[in-house]
Amino acid sequence: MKDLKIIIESLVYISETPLSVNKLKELLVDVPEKDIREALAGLADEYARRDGGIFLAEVAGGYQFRTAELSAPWILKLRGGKPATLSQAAMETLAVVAYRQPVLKLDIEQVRGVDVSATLRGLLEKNLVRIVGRKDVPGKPILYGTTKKFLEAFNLRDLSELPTLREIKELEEAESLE
Amino acid sequence: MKDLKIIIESLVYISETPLSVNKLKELLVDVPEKDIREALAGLADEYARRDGGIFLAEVAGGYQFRTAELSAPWILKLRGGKPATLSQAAMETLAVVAYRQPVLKLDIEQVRGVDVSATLRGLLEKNLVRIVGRKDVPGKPILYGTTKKFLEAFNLRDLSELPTLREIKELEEAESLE
Amino acid sequence: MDYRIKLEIFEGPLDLLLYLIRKNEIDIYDIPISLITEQYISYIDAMKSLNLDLAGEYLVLAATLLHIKSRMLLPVHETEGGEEEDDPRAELVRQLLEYRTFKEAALEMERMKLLDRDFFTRKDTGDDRADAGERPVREIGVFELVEAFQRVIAGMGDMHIMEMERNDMSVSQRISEMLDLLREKKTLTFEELLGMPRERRQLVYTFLALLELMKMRVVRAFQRAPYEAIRVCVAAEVDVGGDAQE
Repeated sequence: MKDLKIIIESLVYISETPLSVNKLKELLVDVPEKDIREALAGLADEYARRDGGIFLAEVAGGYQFRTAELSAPWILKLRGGKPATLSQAAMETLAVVAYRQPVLKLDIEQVRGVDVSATLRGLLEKNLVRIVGRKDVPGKPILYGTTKKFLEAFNLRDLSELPTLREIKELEEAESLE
Repeated sequence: MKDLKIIIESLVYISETPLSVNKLKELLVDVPEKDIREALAGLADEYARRDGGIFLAEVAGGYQFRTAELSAPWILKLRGGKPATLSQAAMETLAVVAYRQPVLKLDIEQVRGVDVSATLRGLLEKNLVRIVGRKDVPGKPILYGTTKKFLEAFNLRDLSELPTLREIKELEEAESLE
Repeated sequence: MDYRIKLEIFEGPLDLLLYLIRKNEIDIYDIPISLITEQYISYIDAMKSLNLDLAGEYLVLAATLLHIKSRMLLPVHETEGGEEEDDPRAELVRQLLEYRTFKEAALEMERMKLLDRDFFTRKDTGDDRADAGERPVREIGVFELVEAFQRVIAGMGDMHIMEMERNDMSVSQRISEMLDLLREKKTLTFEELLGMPRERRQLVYTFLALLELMKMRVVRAFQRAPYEAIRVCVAAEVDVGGDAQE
């Protein structure tokens, strides 16, 4: 069914956030999931081989068009803004949240050795980090985790795509020996 | 120059309004207009021959991607099924209800300093706020509180998971230190 | 001047310590504490002399280093099992390794493709521009709700804020739960209501919530005869209206 691929391409294009297979199933009532997945994979492949100005990427549990990397400087010029950057402090805090989630502010501070209130607030405001709940200990402290926007921003399909670090493995091994 | 076509495609894709040749000339300083026009025509032609879910169209003095006509009904469905949206006013009213429930309309108005009839009605319609009872004072004014859907929408297990003001203040105070 | 430039790049005391270890080409598992302590403290002194704001955390680590140094000077005792005592540096090493891991993770993430720096996505600017600036409910985080509440109370006096702080969330929560339950069961005994919470604190909240609801006359408590169970129900004249919204 050629139309299916066309409709899915239009829908992914128009959607502001990554469009999930589930959402597409909901919209395209009688279409089997297998056909939807095939159409998406086919489109992603087509754009990859074409190697043009836009690509279809699988991120944050859905599909989304993204621009080619080489166009970045011109897009920034068009938008008249500075590239999004995170300070090293913010990046370190985000790394601890991403790898250790759900995590307490106290835990992040123990790892980084500094107060992280301000950086944590900045990450909450950027919607890269969110409050995921409370830990069931006295005082019920807030637990933090990453958002869908975090996956979208770092081009990740899911958290398992975060780079595995040698040191993390070493730590885990050392801890299991204790 | 293959990159030119890629850059132009990315720019047209990302632009919020139809992108004019003049604007492109301004961005791509040393590129001759002829090359820009050729790249645009080439891209438009490519998408037309491809006959997929998106097309590059010349509209309103510029170029813009458009979705295929046959996708229109599904796009409407996607947009129509958008989750309810909340304005800043609605958000603030909702916040007061969440933290002060059960609360009178009068109390919310005292805190926010404006008439909240319309926003409150909107929140009731969206099933984020509900009537929990009436206060037994002359006039029996209605008391409002949040709903189960409110908890769902904000991903809370129960109301005790709402962060307290003190906790947020803690994140704020350190800001001045960095 | 040399100090100022370098000091600005440190993300905290652990970062400074890692820098010193790297600079001296020291094995992180076998840190010469005297040397490192000396260098660390001279950096701190430099920071102070430059009138840089020195976070308390730097001083805490200085104290830790001095403590480790003094413990290192004590003779090593053998425990009864013949095992050597823990190396006084062990905890610091663990902390440093952990910090280094995440510092490297941060660098790794910095190298990843990043939205609005390396790639961009389009915003839906279709026909429904009326929605611009508003967000779907499902994507709003709790934090935004708190921010909205802060905005609202920003102009209020301290007294009002205090009053709001006292409006304990757990009591509000119990009120909400209790009303749900009463709507469902129509009537409950006092004991049934109080019996639900599992812990003491919850019992207090339940009681406070009940008092609050009675004070507002949203619920009524009644007793058919002396010594009979006290029953609680949603006040009769209340037009519940909740059903329409559910």
